[in-house]
Amino acid sequence: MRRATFRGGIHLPGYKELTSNSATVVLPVPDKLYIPLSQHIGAPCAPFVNVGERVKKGQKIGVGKGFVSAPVHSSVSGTVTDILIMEHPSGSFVPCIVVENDRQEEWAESVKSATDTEILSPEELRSIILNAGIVGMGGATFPTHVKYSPVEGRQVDTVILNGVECEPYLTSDHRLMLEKPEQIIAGLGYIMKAVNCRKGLIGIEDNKPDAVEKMQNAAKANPGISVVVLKEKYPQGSEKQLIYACTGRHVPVGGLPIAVGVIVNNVATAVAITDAVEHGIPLIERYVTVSGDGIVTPANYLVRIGTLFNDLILQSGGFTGETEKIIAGGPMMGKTVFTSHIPVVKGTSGILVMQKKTGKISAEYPCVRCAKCVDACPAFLEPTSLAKLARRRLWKETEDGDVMSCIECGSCAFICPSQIPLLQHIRRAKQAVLAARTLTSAAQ
Amino acid sequence: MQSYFMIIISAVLVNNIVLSQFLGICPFLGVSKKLSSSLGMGGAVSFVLVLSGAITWLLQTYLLLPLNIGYLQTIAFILVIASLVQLVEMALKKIAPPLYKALGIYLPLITTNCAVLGVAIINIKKDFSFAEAMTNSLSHSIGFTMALVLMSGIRERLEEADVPKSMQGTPIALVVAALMSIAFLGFSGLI
Amino acid sequence: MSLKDEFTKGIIKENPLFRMLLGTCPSLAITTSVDNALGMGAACIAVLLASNTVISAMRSIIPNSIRIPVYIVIIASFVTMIDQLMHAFTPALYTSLGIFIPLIVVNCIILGRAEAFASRNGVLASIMDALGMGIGFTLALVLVSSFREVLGAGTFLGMPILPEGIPAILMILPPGGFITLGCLMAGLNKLQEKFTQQEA
Amino acid sequence: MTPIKKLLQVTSSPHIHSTESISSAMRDVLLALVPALLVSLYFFRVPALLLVLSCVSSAYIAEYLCLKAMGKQTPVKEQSAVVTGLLLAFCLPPTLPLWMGALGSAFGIVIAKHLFGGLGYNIFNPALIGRCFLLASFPVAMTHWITPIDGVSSASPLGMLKESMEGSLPSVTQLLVGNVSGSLGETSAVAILIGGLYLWYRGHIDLRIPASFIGTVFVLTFIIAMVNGKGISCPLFHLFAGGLFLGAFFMATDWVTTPVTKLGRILFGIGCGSLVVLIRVKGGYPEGVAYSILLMNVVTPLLDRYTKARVFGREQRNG
Amino acid sequence: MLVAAGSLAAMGAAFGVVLGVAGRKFAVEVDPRVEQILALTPGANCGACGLAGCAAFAEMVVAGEVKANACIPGGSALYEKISALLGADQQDSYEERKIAQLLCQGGYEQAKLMYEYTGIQDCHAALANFSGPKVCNFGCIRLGSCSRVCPFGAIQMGADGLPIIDPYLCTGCNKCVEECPQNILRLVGISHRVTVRCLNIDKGKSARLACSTACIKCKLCEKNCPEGAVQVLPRGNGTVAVIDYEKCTNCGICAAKCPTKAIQIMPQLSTHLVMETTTHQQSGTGCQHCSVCSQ
Repeated sequence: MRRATFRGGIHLPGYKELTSNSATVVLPVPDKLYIPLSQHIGAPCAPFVNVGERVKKGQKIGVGKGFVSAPVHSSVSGTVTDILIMEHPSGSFVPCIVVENDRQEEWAESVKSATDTEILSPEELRSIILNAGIVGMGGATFPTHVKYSPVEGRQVDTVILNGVECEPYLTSDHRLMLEKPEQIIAGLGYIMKAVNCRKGLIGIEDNKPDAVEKMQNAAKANPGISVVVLKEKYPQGSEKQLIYACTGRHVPVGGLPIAVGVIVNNVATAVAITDAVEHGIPLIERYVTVSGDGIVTPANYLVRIGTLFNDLILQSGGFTGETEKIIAGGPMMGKTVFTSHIPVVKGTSGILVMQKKTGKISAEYPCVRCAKCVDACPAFLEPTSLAKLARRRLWKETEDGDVMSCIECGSCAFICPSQIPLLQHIRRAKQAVLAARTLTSAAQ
Repeated sequence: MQSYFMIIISAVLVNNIVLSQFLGICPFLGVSKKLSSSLGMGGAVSFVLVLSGAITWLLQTYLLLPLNIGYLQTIAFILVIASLVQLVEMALKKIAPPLYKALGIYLPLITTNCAVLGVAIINIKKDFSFAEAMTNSLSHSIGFTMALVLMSGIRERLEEADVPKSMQGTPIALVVAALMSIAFLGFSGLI
Repeated sequence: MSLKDEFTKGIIKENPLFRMLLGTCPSLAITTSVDNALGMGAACIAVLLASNTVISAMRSIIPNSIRIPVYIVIIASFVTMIDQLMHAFTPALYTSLGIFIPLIVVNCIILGRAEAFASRNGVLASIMDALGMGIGFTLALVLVSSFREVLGAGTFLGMPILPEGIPAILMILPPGGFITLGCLMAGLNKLQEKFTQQEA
Repeated sequence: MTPIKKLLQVTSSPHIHSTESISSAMRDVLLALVPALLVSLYFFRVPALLLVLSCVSSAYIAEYLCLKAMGKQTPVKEQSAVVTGLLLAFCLPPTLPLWMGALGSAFGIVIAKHLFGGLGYNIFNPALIGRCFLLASFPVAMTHWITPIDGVSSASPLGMLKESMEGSLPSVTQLLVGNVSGSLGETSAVAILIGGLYLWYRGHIDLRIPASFIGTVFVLTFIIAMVNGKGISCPLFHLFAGGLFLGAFFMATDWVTTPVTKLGRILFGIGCGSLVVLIRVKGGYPEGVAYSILLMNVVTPLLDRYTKARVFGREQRNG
Repeated sequence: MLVAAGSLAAMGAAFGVVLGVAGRKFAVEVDPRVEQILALTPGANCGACGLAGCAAFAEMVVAGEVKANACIPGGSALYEKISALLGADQQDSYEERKIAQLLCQGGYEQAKLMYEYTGIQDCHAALANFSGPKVCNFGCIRLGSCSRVCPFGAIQMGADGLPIIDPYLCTGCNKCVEECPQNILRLVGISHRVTVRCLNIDKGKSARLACSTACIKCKLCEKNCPEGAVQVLPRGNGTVAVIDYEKCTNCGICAAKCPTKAIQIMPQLSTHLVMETTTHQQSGTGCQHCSVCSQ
């Protein structure tokens, strides 16, 4: 069978066997949890509790301002001891609520199981999702209820669940698909109901045959849902590339998937939705892969939001060798952090620890125009030209070269034989173009 | 027919006005930094070149030769070209202001462009008929524009190159011209 | 500025070919042999001298608005005379320089000096300027042509220097002209860089 | 547990990199040239070996001196100059005086590469510039061909075609093996094809250029043969004689001097092919591969400019 | 001979007539001042003014859409001539020459780091990760974006990683100030020699932990200043020492008292050189890459 895929892209070494075959470990809940008030794209939440107050597990402790936001819940019962500014995996400093765990695991009153999920209307489903603080768990952390809000003149006809997990090392979604297939299918059913659509697809790369089989079996429960087996290629899990592979549709430049009648969610998000709809449990825990060559025993964990990276790393036997980098997320798109004293957030799919390897970093050569980046770019850009323009600070020209269409997958920088940090140059150009746009809109 | 074809091939490729006859080097080096300006210059030169080619041919055939004053060729031709350039400039300003804006600043540079006078003289030297002279002028201007446009494409790419300091600017442009000219040697023998 | 300075500036400091990039067309086209270069240089000096003198002398009576056409006519007349003279007395040179003799008319050096110098200065200064510029141009032509003739034909002023089979014919073909001029300019840039560094 | 001793590194993603580098790619190119080299050493013996050594060492020395003069790092691992020297040697007649080979090599490296800033910045293929420089400078020495193994003076196959010596043309099989007179590395189409396919397999070249290049030559010569009433052997002869395969697989695919866009590469190949046929059939030279590639090098910046791919999701119809 | 002279004269006359007629026929109404200004311009069509050639410049100046000093090669001489022609009031108020100053002294030895940055050398790019590699969030990123935008080569990166600004080369063009993402480059008049070279508004303790030469809000400067020119004032969410240049007399007491040397007094600039560079600055020369020189 010809596997569906997109054009461009690269083949990456997987390193997935480190963690893909062992069952997920439930991490012991630590004594203190640091719950950041900003775990989504959009305006940060305001604290809903005061220092010294007692909170219950699943209680709302931060509420968002504006439509594009998601509330934050306490992941344990205990006492709020502090609200402080802390490092955040996104590479910024964010206020965090510190909750001291009283180990009572006492649920908040709002958490109760639903009696009949069949009678829920799309509006009710959306409000449940909003109140459960669910955001895109693949890493983008876009508030999920916003995606489901009807857009004038756009009918969603397909919901795609993203079970691709094309980043090397990461296996949390893979384990989730193996361990909770029924919840994923149920969650997809609720999403389809929330957006009034009959067709659900689950995209999985062909390097996870066990997950494909599990999901195909589970999908028999709902006739509208089918599994799409995709070719193993990076960045297959990128939203626009996934939509193209599954449906053949092109999401227009600057447009959202809804423009072509599609909604994409991560499989982990589907599980969170099932928990919220069926049991009233908000998003307070997630699967996290801890891996990399700098860690003693890589593994997958079920972790409460607000647990420190350090607790996870200790559980995995700690560091080995000389630690060079700690990455929140995968090696292609994840962000490096400078300390392990940093909390797991809703979008943390993995924690990678990289060892220092001698003589690994070779010098940067001039571009030899091999065009491997051009061939690899899934957005059909010319990374080499954009980087050259960015180096000469010709921001306007980079904008004309569609720099804003870059999805920052990193394929260009991975493949470049001259070791040019193409993506970073492109990011810098995007930064400058955005700044210029803000300036012009402010002037108007 | 064959001879017209030969004139075109000869003027555009084999004896390219810039790369092998060394006419019009100044604008070739000066106005080839950007593609847009090289197109403008190419257009302006082509226009003047064809027009002056026609007028000088007529002048030579019907005035200078009958009056037996062929030796006044240089003076007469340069007069024609100078006036023509000025005339074109004025006319464009009035009739087609946008075109004037695009080509205007290049027009004054054309008076002393040896390509224009050079082609006018070549037309006479080769004893071309009027139609042949026109073909020749047009082909030369195409060859000029082509060389200019190719050069500007290369120079825009050289902008990002790490050219040694003393080579920057005109020297590297001359080297590019040399290498282009080597490549164009491949056409020799076509006619 | 003294007359001596007017004379010397054209030779190195404001050399028309290397420093001001004027007259590139003939200096690429006719520098295949030193003979040609000397001939061309002499012709240019003569025209430049004559036109500078006349224009400088007439500068007060030429109306400003039509000065360029007038200059061109004056220059063209002198070029025609030189053309006729060379045709008569140096027929070999005349053939090898060919179309580039009438094209002296549009040599930027001559009109450039007329416009930039002779129209604003006295006759004597203009003569010195013309001599300086002309000699500067001639020296530049000789320099370029020496490289090309020796490397390309193996001769200097027609005298064989290199044995047969050694000289690279390419140097007297068009690409050789471009390369020689480009490299000479780069070399002079480099020299000047060093010179200014030493001064500083 | 090993504690974190030093400050952690913070960088922009991606955090992993492919193992490929410029030197490994250059090694692959050298490896791909080995079959053709062996064939030529077998056919042309010691003179070929000496010429190859002279070109390669001259290129390497020129590269070293240029980098030194410009204050850049010396190319400890960099074989790009060696590739240039080897490619140049491949398109020279085996009897060429050694000093000429060295001169052409140095000319290519200095004028066509380092004056432009060195690796990655050159506009023209240095090896081809070296060859055309030699051809224009020393036309006699550059067109003196010998037969393989016994080394008797003889015209090259394309030269015979040009001079209408059609009776003495070698067979297509001879051309494939390389048992004909010609430039030392160009004669064996099969050996070059093996190297070219290896490069393709390693992902270093895009088959668009060789395919459109060779395809265009075949189609055009086929049409000409049909019009002139000649058989299929004429287009095949044009494919395998001369430097077409070497040019198409190793020089027209040179990263630096060819377009980066996919459409640009196809147009580049078509342009090269058309120019080759034009020069071979109508021009003054029997062979036009080198000139055609150089001429298309001139057009490359414009090709890149006007053949940009349409960005994903821009004005595409859904269906 | 006669034929020659006659025909030449005839030709000349003919072209003269044609041009004359054409001149009348194609006459376009132009403000005579445009022609006059055009005649004054260098005529290099270099585009340094940002317009398409000198003719466009002349038109825009007459239309008042562009200032006469936009012509870089023309310089102050042209500016004066145009001003005289248009009768515009020339600015005669004396403006003190300003040069860029770096308000941070956190070099490699002084400022502590959170992490080691690797990647492209651009301050904006480094800032995207936890507001830069330094513990102090208000200091110099030390990746030299300012030095790369300086059109006059006045900014060199020093051994301690901080940019060094050559006061004689700096023309006060503001390019580096606009570029700096941390806003720690400011244009300061050359007579103001005392500067607080720290913008850290955090509390004294955390500021000191971040950098050994930070403003720690000890207020010694405030207490010792005889003129009351230095004060620790609220800025953003915190406080930092600020000098009121209206009152400051360059006595240097605050600089001497400052325990972390966050306040610095600059040496007096050589007047001769300042004079020279001031005119250089006013005439706006310095390479603008207009290519006039190469033409």
